[in-house]
Amino acid sequence: MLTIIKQGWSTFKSIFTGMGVTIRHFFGPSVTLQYPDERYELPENSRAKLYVNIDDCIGCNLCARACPVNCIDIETVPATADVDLGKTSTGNPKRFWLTRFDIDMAKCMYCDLCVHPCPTDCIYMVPEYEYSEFDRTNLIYHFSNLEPEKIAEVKEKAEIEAAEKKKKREEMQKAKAEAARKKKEMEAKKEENEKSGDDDNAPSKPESDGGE
Amino acid sequence: MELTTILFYLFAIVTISAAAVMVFSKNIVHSAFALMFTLIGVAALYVLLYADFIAATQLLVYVGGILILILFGVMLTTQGRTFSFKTSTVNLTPASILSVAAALLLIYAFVQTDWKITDSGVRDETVHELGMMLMGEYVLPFIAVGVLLLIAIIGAILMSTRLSANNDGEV
Amino acid sequence: MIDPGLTHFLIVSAILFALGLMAILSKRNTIMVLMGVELVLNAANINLVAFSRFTELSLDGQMIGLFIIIIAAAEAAIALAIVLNVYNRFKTINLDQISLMKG
Amino acid sequence: MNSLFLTNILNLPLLVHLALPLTIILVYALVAIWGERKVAGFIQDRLGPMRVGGWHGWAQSIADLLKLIQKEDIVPTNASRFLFKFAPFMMFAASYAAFAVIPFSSGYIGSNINIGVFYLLAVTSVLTLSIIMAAWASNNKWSLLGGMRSAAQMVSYEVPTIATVLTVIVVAGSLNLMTVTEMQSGNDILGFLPNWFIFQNPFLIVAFVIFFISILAESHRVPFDLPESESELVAGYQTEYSGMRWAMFMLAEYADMLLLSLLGAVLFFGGWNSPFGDFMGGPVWGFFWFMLKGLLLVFVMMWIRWTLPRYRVDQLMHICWSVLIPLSFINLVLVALWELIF
Repeated sequence: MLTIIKQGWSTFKSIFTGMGVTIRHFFGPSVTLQYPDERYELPENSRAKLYVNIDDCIGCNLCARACPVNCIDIETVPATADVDLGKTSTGNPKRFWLTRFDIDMAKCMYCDLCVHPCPTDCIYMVPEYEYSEFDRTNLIYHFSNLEPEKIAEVKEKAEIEAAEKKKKREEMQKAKAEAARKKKEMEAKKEENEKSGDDDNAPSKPESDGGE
Repeated sequence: MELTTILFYLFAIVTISAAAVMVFSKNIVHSAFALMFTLIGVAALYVLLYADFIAATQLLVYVGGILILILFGVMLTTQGRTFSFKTSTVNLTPASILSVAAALLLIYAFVQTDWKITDSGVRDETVHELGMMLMGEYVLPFIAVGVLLLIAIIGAILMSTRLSANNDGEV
Repeated sequence: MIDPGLTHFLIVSAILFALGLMAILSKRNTIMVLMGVELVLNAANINLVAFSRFTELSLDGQMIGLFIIIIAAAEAAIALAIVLNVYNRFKTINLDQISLMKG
Repeated sequence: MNSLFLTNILNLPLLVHLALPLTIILVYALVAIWGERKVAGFIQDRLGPMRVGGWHGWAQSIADLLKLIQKEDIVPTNASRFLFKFAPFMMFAASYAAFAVIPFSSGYIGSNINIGVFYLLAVTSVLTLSIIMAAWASNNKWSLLGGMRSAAQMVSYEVPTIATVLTVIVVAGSLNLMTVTEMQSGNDILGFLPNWFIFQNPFLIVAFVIFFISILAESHRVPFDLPESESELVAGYQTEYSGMRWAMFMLAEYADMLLLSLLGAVLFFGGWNSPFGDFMGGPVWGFFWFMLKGLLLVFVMMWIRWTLPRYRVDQLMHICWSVLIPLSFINLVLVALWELIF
């Protein structure tokens, strides 16, 4: 009998305790936000959407290599000698045209690994979380700010320059090969001379490489 | 024509047609629900007879009690997982002959008899009078019925517990 | 339509009684038979209450009706307990198949 | 005031009597569904619906209703069509019919019959059958299980409900709810407390607690909402219902909740009597007080819903048969003794 009363008492006590808790919350303030009207401000260093400050990018490809899911896709074209792309805000010289800098946020896993290798601190995460799309392809963000004509022009120029360079290099190589051959011949001669004993020609200094 | 007349015919038709559905339905659950309409119709007829307490008792005991028991019985005793709980009919011809004969005989008797009608008219306060009668004139049947109910409850519980105890046993 | 008198109620009860009898006689399922019994009891009850309204029987008729309802409840409880036992024993409640004495 | 059911029906301006409780139920249901979501929100430190209709989303239930009306009325292929379609209406009809004997104010009661409470309890017992009907007709095992649970639960909890109602009837000496309410007028207890039954007799407080637990179970509220326990039975007997028929079920459930709360208000809290004696009395204020008491009980039901977890089926039956029923009968005897002595 006593235990029954005790049990009943504890039952009621626990029920009223619980109801006390709920009524306190009933009159307490709400902790939720009315989302579309109010928005939660993410802290500055939160990992959310990736952003690239394309003016600072030097096209070093380090972020793309760091990405574990390969969501960064970079294509660079070397700038021709006649253009100066200037310097980044951190003082690094820019040497490449960034013809493509795409980040697929559908693949991104917010690991932050791409942020740290960047030498110019131009890729970082911004506290923005509302970028859902109906089409998956819309989640690929294009950061390159070059127009298609410009890209084509740049590419063409680069190609021409590359071709020139290649030609130059070939020529140079040819020259080099020639020089080497001459040297060899000379050495062979010299040896012969030495053997014969009357040749005192100093060995000619090999021509330095002609590349810039 | 008075509203009571319309109500009487309405509920008489509901009662009888639901009873017919109950008897002739192939599906036993449909029969049970048809029985529910019959019982509600009978309760309405009681109201028309100025027996409001009986009507409420009818609803409470029959509809809220017995019918649910019957439905539980149906659900518990039907084998297989089929949705349609079929019942078969046997002896259709002799049964219908007998019941039609009984109905005709009863109706004939009821119509032919010269009833001594003393219309008591609108009756107030059946509850009070019924209570007085239960505690006065009818106190012995009242106690007997109480004891009967107690025995029925104990019996039903005993039988059902033995049922569950013997579920995997020899019976 | 005539105003309902005693005979009208009696006729309704007679038809109900016949239908209940029909269910009792023609159905094999025990629960259907039980429902037929309930119908018959209701038919009797309508008679009693109608008599209490229209004849000198007065409230005694309702009293007996009340007792009938109570007893019907007891009967239904016991009958269904029996039916459940029968089902447990025979795995069927078909009245033709639960006879042990093959006659 | 005519005391007979039948003559009462025949004398009244029928349409008014039909429309008045229906309006009350419909307005209440809209408010209560919105209110339930608000209560849920506040208790969980949220705000609940906020968008439809301006201030705190007050038009949310109306929007929901409009949505439900537009929905397709789906009947499962193998369902028992007539019973499936009929069950929600029968359920609503049963709880609506019971409102006939509720005295909304000193000036209005649907039908002032002598067997008031008894009629109410009898009519609400039809609810159980309509739930079984819906459950079986859906031809779905979750529905059937939910319906069977519900039937067992309602039949069981009807016993303590009736026993506690009986204790009040023993004190009041009348089944007529109007008379019961009239007996509770005045402020005599200890000089200031109103003459409500809950203050008149210490054992009636116990009776009220039992009554409240039982009506929680009878109207399928948490912690006794096993018939529709979502995690086990999808939605119980409502699983196959959609659109307007489902709305009818919701309406019937909310109406049932209000009905039982109002019954509790009549039996224990003085019905339409003002708590301040004659101050703010009269029929209109009576309606206000009555609905206030009923809605407070409904609020407590919602409050409990967001506090307690659901019971298991066997615990539910254990609470009913081995705690509430013996307790309510012992309490009945004690109340009767108290009345005899004092």
